[in-house]
Amino acid sequence: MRNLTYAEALSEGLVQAMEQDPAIFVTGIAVDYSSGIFGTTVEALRRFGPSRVFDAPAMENALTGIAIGAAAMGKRPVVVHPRNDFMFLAFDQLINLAAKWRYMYGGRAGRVPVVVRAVVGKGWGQGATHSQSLHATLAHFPGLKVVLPALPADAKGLTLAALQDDGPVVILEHRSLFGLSGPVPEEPVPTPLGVANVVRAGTDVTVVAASLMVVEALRAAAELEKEGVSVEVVDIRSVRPLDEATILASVRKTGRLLVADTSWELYGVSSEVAALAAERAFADLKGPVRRLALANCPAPVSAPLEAAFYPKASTIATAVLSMLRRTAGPLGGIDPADDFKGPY
Amino acid sequence: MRNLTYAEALSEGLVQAMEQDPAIFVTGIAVDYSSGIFGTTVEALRRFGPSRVFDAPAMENALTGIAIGAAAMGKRPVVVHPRNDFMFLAFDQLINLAAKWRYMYGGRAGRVPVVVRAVVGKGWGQGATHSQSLHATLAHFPGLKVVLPALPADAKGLTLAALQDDGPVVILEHRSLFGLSGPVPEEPVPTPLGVANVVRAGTDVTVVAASLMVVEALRAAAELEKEGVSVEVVDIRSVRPLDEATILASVRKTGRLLVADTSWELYGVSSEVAALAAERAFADLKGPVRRLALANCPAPVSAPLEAAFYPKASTIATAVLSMLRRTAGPLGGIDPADDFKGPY
Amino acid sequence: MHSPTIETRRRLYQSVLRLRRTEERLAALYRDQEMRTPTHFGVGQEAVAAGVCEALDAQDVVYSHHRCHNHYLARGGSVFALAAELYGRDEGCSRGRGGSVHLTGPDHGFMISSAILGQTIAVATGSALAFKMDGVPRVAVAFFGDAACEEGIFYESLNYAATHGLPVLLVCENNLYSTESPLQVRQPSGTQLCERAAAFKLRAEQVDGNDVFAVHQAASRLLDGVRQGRGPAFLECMTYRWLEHVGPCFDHEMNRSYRSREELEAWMERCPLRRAGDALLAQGAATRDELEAWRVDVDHEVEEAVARAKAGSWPEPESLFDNVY
Amino acid sequence: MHSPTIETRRRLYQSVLRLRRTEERLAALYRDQEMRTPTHFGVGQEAVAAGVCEALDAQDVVYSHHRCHNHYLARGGSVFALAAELYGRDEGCSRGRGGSVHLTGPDHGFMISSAILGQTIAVATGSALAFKMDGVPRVAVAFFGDAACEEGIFYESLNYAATHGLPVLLVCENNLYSTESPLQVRQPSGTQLCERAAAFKLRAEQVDGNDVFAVHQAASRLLDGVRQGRGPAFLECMTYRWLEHVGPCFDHEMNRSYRSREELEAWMERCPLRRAGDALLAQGAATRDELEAWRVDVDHEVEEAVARAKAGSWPEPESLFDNVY
Ligand SMILES: Cc1ncc(C[n+]2csc(CCOP(=O)(O)OP(=O)(O)O)c2C)c(N)n1
Ligand SMILES: Cc1ncc(C[n+]2csc(CCOP(=O)(O)OP(=O)(O)O)c2C)c(N)n1
Ligand SMILES: [Mg+2]
Ligand SMILES: [Mg+2]
Repeated sequence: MRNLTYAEALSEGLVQAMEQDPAIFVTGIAVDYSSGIFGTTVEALRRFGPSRVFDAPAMENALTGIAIGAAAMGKRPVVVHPRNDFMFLAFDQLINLAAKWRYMYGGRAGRVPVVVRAVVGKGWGQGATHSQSLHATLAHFPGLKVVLPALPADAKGLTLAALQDDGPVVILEHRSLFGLSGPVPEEPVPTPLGVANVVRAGTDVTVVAASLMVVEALRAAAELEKEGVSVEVVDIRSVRPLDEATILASVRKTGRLLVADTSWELYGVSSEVAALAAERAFADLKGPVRRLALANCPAPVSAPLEAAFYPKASTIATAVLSMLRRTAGPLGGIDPADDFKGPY
Repeated sequence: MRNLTYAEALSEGLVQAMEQDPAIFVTGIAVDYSSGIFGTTVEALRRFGPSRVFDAPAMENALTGIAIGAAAMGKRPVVVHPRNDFMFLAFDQLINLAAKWRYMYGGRAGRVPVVVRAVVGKGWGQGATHSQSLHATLAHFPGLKVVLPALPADAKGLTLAALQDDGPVVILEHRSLFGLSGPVPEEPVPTPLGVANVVRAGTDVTVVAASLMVVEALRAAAELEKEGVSVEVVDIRSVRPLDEATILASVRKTGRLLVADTSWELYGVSSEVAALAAERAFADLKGPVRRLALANCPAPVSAPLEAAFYPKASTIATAVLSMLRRTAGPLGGIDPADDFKGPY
Repeated sequence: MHSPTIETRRRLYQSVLRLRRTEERLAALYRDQEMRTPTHFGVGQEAVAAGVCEALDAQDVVYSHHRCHNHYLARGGSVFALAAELYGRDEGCSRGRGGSVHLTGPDHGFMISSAILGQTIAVATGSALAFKMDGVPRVAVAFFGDAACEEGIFYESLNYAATHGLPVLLVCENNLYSTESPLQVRQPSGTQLCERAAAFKLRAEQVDGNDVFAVHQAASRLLDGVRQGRGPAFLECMTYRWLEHVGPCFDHEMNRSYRSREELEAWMERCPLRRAGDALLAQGAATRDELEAWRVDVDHEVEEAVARAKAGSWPEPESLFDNVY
Repeated sequence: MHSPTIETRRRLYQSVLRLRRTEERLAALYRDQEMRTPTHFGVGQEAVAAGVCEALDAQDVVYSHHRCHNHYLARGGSVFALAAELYGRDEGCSRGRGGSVHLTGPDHGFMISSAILGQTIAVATGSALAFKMDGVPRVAVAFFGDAACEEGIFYESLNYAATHGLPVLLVCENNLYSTESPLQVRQPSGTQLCERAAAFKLRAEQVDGNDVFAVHQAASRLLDGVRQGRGPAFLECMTYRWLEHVGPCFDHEMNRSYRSREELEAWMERCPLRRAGDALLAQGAATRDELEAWRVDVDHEVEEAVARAKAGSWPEPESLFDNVY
């Protein structure tokens, strides 16, 4: 299978979906720029033109409502936010209307298949308002589906699945992953929504990770293998619906669970997955579950503070070793150098 | 100590705080009506007049920003939402600005002591957009404090504490509790923010409950006592900061944990508290933790569906018994009749 | 132009009549506390819904807000499905999942109503976007109140609709109050909502919202422009709500003093039903006997519908999880 | 009225000069990739900040948006604290916690800037509410771009400010673009933002935003009204951003084609610095030597400040949790 970057995979998924379904259109700030959302909408614009890929003013709430209204008439709008932090402004339409639409009208008003693509920022001084990840916040509410592709294949596959789904789906794409390469099938193969993925098999510890933390977990697992520790890495992929079965199967197998998330701990993914294990796989747990998440403060800007703020591969590896009551040697070497140069 | 209703206690807390601090003012839709937010702003209006208690247009986002701007100039605004569901529209100001203000400006821009009071609805066909409780959603984000008074004394005490705190605080008041009576000190005694409360001591099972579920848990505990089961009920009171110490002490004592929340399970309070126990009190747990929350769907309207949607005292009691591997007799009798007649 | 035929005028009257009699009957039944759903009755404001909806075509779509019964009914909704929804029955238009504020009836061009102020203004704009993209001659209409014009989403939608020249008609029912708040505490003095809409380059008109013929004529005129591709339009209908904001009572029954009984009575003098009837009689377009016969017919429809609704079935608890995703 | 003194005119020029030289120097240094914070430079738009801030009193407060350096500096902010913030140093005005878009300087009447469009329009309105409640003669000012006028919060704030007659001046820097989107894809053709503001009953003026004297005069005039209790005002300043939306380069360096080099050059012909300088010279209010001496002074200030900023200290990792609640 050929390799694509995450960005190329997002683009290919979008283009193939648009080929299959003429009802799909793409809008949002900057979707028709030459830079096209880090390149992910450029090909769609080239292929399908400005009638299907077009810019929008800065009006997050109404734009989401507009997408809902178009969806109610048979369209499949894709609304893109260059940063998901702007979506707070659209929460009312998304949570109070799109998520509830099918249910609240007793199934009689049809469905509103709006897809929201939103980019999660990280680092390079983006600061507190441009680097949050709203996945748990959104996924608290029934009616939405919320997915986070980590690997290029899922960047494409989840895009395809979202654009075939009949309900509202939010795709949170991590900015730090856009350059990541990996195998991606050429055919339009959707990644089913609501299904986690065991991306690395192991026997000693289960690490359930979301988004960028999957890549960090894989890096940690590779290093830990050298130490004789076998780590199973589960890419959560979908935070609503949550694939409880895959997670529980892994936890029951290894008996140890670490959850690594790209957002905060309180009321986040790391707590949810930990609670799931404690409720449904309790008898198989060999020790306490562990949660790894952002430091409990808004995102700072200055580089040394950012370094302290974000968990990474070495943090995961250290935590895994401590769960096994082993002390860690110096692990910082496994963290890649931060050579990000923008555009942020 | 004399008894007050929850509504009276909210009112008294507000009035006493306003007496102490002339910088406090109250605004929001309907605060100056004769019905005054279920009676809770009537006395404040009578005492302090329309210069300190005044209506607002329907403009949730800007109004929150306006409160922030007034707070930055030394005021202590109280913004009231007749339903907290309307707050989605204000999330940007609340989460992207108020919560981050002190941190993001390095402590150099002072603080913005905005207090948001918002009512949580339940039942009587209020439906999916008027009966959510956004506490976990808000509490995911560092910088906010989020509290949920359950007992009248805390309705007053948390109001006082919020109005003495220097940062933004959200108080979520449960509509079903407004008529509840209980002892309330006459003096202005604040309930410290971030401190849970063991409202009933017990030895067999810990029930950590939020808001209305505290009352349901107490009812369940009273019934279970007759069955020889000793339930400790912890009123969580504050969901950010979360009082981990009190919760953990109780779990370590009883070895069993049930968490009962007024919102959904996924990424909610029930998962957070369960995760806390599984991470930090694992060795003391005698069995799996249990979570009780709303059914995993938007709130329906029709009465029999509402009945199936909401957990209540009998649900808690049944769950506790099953955690102890005991079968439950008919417990429905402990649930109070629903005689709500409005105003909703 | 648009001088309505006698047939149209008779239909307009009949529509107002049907709305009035239905809402009055529902309000009476609501007092029994068997309809457990917060309800905003539209008594007194019928001419807006009746006048605008008569000017629509079958393929047009209507969106509404919390005070939605009139729009639902004027757009052809059945009294039975509405009443069943209020009674929480499975036969309700939203199967007892939505309640009074969340109605739907796509089969007759009523998409949805919603309880969050301003929400459906954007949604209607989005449906209009779909129509424009498809090049179909359909129009989307949003009904909303004066308070929705305080929400930012209204202006975001105006700006978008005008920028893209979308076929949407935005109808504001200005009844002077938001719950118990009069206009002057919510808008600068001298405010003309039409001036605001015009500043966004919409064609904008204000009309007597208690005159069903005037509403119909203004709506038809604006809709002509919308259909001709001249972009969105705004229609402000000045009217008045007779009952309390939410619930079936008169404010004076509840001892509320935010507005005076005199003010109410002055507006009741301008009753849209009586005015439409008087006009028909004066023009010889209908006889007193006809008006009376129509009333009897409507009452019959309503009585039969509410009885059937009340006898409807409760949703099964097992159906709680239907239609979540 | 408000014919500014020679002293004022000289100060206005000096302010524009200081903003220009600082931003140009920061933009040059930014290319070293040592300032790790997304930065929106204000080169070309200096006259707005300089003109408005000169018309303010010490006790007035200013709010800004993402493109905030000019406002921060014009309001008396130090180049050192700004540069240190860009370098992520503990000496930064926000202690390296905010970055380029989150500046603060309450000591000199610059409250905050924020990166979310429209946010501070409401916040400034709220500060004005506090002033009105306290009966103090202070004014709040918000600077924002043309795209913020697409966000609903702008209109919510206008409506509120006018309803309550608040002492707030809303200054829109209309630079014709939102990122790479020109006005015509975002606003209906023929749009006049002043028309919109006027429909909300604000006094509204449009001014040449590249003419610092004109900006100062218009701002002074509107501020007079604000201080006299005549309520809020809106000032639209037509201007142009020279550099790319975010970052230190010219668009043509990056091969972007959303706007033409000719358009840029036409606007550079209208350079606010050169125009102000030419005016001073023409009026005999300054000599060429003075202009040059001022430039040397400013460059000296800037050079010293950036060197000191770069040599500042990194925040301690242990201070990560400072100031959370
Ligand atoms: C976003 C939001 N804020 C507040 C409310 C509460 N609310 C419900 S109806 C209403 C008054 C609406 O007035 P208007 O829009 O004029 O319609 P009317 O009731 O007069 O028909 C208010 C404030 C709401 N439903 N949604
Ligand atoms: C709510 C929100 N939506 C989108 C953005 C992304 N964004 C940042 S700057 C910008 C353009 C703003 O244009 P304008 O307001 O005209 O200011 P200018 O950059 O031209 O000075 C956009 C769209 C944002 N920061 N906030
Ligand atoms: Mg109204
Ligand atoms: Mg601009």
